[in-house]
Amino acid sequence: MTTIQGVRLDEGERAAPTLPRDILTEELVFNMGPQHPSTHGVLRVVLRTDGEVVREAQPLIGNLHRCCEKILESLTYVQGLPYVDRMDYLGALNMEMGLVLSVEKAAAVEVPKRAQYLRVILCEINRVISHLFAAGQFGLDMGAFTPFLYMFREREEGLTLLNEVTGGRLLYHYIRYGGVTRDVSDDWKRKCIAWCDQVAAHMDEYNNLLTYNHIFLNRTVGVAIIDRETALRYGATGPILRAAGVPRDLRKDMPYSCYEDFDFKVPVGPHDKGVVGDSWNRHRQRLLEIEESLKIIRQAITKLPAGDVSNPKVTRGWKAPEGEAYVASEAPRGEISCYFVSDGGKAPYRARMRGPSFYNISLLSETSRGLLIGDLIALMGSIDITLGECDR
Amino acid sequence: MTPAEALRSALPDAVEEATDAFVRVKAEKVVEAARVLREKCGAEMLHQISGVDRPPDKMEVVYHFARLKPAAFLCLKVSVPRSNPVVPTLANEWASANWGERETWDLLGIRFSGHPHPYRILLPEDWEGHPLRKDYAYPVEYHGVDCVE
Amino acid sequence: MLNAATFLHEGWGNVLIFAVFGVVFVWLNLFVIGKILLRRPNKPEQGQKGATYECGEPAIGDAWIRFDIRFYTLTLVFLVFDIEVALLFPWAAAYDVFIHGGSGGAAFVEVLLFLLVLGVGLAYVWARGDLQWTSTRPGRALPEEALKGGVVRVSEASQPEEAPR
Amino acid sequence: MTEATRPGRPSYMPPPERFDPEVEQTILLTKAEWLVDWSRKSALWPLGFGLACCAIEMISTAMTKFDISRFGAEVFRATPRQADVMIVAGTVTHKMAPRVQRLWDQMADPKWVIAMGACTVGGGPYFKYGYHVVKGVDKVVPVDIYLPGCPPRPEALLEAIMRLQELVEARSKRLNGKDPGYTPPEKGSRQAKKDGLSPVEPWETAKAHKFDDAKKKTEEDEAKAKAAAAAAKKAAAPAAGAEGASGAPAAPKPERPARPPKPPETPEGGA
Repeated sequence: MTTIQGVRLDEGERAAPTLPRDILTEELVFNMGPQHPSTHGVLRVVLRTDGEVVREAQPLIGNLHRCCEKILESLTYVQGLPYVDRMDYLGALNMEMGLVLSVEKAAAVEVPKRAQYLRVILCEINRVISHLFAAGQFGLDMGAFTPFLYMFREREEGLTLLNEVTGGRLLYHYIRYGGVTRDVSDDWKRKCIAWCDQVAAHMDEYNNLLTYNHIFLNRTVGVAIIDRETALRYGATGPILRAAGVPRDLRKDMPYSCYEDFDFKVPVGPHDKGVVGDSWNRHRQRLLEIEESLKIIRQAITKLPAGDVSNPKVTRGWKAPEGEAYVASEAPRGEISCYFVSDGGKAPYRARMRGPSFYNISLLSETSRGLLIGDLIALMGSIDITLGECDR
Repeated sequence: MTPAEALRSALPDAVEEATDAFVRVKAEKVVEAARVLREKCGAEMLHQISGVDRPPDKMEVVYHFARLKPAAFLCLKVSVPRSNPVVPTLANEWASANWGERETWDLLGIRFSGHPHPYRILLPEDWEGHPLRKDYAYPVEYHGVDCVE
Repeated sequence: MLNAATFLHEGWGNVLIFAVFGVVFVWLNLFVIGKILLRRPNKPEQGQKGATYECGEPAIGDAWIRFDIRFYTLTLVFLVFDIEVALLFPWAAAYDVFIHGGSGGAAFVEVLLFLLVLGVGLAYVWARGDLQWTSTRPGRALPEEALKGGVVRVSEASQPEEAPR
Repeated sequence: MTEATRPGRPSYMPPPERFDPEVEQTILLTKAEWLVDWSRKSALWPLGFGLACCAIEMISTAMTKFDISRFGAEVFRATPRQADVMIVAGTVTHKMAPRVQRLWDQMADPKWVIAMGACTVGGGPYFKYGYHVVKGVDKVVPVDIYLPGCPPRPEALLEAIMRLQELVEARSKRLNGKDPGYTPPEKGSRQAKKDGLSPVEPWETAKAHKFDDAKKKTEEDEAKAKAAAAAAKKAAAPAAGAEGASGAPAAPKPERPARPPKPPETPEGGA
């Protein structure tokens, strides 16, 4: 068993040659390391290939471990919130939802309805922006640079929308325990609906450019199939699980923050092309989810109730009473949840955050056996990982 | 069938404490308990493994299983002595436990006996100490790069 | 007989000029301007500059390995057809001479014959499956019938998928 | 607004390349060298090296709205061999630090570093409780431009690139002492050593490349300590024997410490 820097690689072929003729060919072991265009961040994958076919891929994470849970235990409640944003910097608002929902349930803090609607609107805008980036990045991995530029055009407008309300482009610290920090103006609502129409109008443009592009289809249809059983065994959630045919969406199954007031469809399973659970389906899944999110945003804006946006009881030095809770919510990349334990002190006693990419990456070693290296890139691009939430 | 009843009927001696939120089980029976949750209570996915450091004498490992239909989370708790925290591993049946347990060992120092790959996962291999313990002393220097200004 | 007149007449003069210009241009840029005047920084061995670049990691494994046999057969096949094309060029260049000489058709048939012979080689290699340079199914480099025959193909032997772990 | 009085100009210049002594004496065509620097500034190829949130802002800068290609820097090279600028965009952790150091070494000279984001400038939000975070990337690679912000807006990254272009263009003037805005640091100061204008003691260079020989050094120290202990034991034994005979000879002189003591740290000039 050769272990290279703690990496255990099977050594089948170096065993005694069982071949009729003594032709022992070796295999290439190398790093697809932290600095690589297609690893979407600092993921290191140790590959064993025989030239083209991947015999074994071992992902190694931890290059971006930023001590999020230790910091949450050291700082007060309100101070700890910005660190949760930095877990999934592409869907930062959904990360805040993860922590805030658990704390509110444990401390029984009631959130005014308008604040819940605002949270839904901004989280869905964040999801659309994150999926646009993911779809464009996947096209970039498959060699199509132009769709990335087109999708970034909508993404930039979405970022300015969020920037107007929250003050940040990428990391927002907008959601607080018991509500949100700022209200939205009517002008912003009009701009938001205009943006939704613009994205909806361009959806078929993205599909023609990328999703139904002949080369893209050849590269991704039937490639790197993650079936239902593997996804469940490895704890992969979100678009990966839904593309594998499991109708699991926490916004529908365990509704939180008034999601039950909106009617939207959960796109599931085999879409019009490809095999269930292959890379193309995961890509198509994200684009369909964008359309659903746009529907939610429009309904939430039209039905936005009046009222204040934050709970006056929660001040800067707010402390959660003793108790614990475990609430999960649907982030763009999967299910984020926080096992929150409080002992009544000024800081959470334990805030264990679940990063969906942590579990999505763990299925890489099993599903990548026998793939070509190009298909391994399709697999990694389609499961759409961010290392911030994987290493926390 | 709620986890508490299922576990009381299947493993009467293993259950130490059972409320509607969680079930506390003896450390060595955690593998059977997980199997009971899978068969009787419909737990299809191991959603999250969390370690909690309870000084001065106890450490807890909290498993959250996800049930898809009807969607719910089933919580299983195991408490082990802080001096020698060892819990049998679930990694052989629940693949998501593999990395979850490696991270719990890495950050909290709870050993999982029978784990196929008991290495640190987030911190470098030669990192001393387990950061999420309450009595963790921050390092001063690591490989020549000083940690505090 | 080579003397100054024939040397220039046959065009070797141009070749000489271009050769000299090429060498001087390269030497001028690399050494005189780069090294002396513009002081091009020259720090060959600073830290791990010489180490092989492997995505920021110290390189594990080595590249000088006995890789799979199928790549070797593939390069041979490529070499053969590369030379075939190289031989076609002079034929194509001189083809109009044959046409004026009246025997254009014969020249054409000869080339077809030449291509046919190599075509047979291609057909054999194709049927044998060596062009399939990636395994059709994980672990299997060859289609099923090649295995049924019990003959252990070289490329199949190199992927003992069922080798005992 | 002359070159020297322009506000916001860094008080010290980044380290110039160290030149071969034998080249020093040749005549300098500053005009030709300035021309190369001027052309080099408009083609700074960044290394595609995104670590965390700032990488997403770096990608936004490369996209159509903020358009980094106006400055000739849109070609993000994947390998350090073809890159000029290393934009460290994101938190550098202790596990990642040796890799950042190795990538920096493997880049071809002349090379520059932009430390993008509060985490790379000085640990950022992870300064106090981040045990795994390197408090500032200048502990790992020499940094030219510090760009604060968490994450800095794309416009801020563009300004950082503009600021770097001025440094690149002024390289020739600075090296020949004709750059009014640059006052060379006094001899022997830490800044002078960083600029390569005064000699650097051996143990100081060792500080830059510690990662791979740290283990080797600890083994050497242990070996020396064992040898010293053995020598001390041997010296103590005969001394005890001879103790009674000729009064107490002085205790055996302790073994000299393995490494010469480091000189006191001089204050950081200007940074």
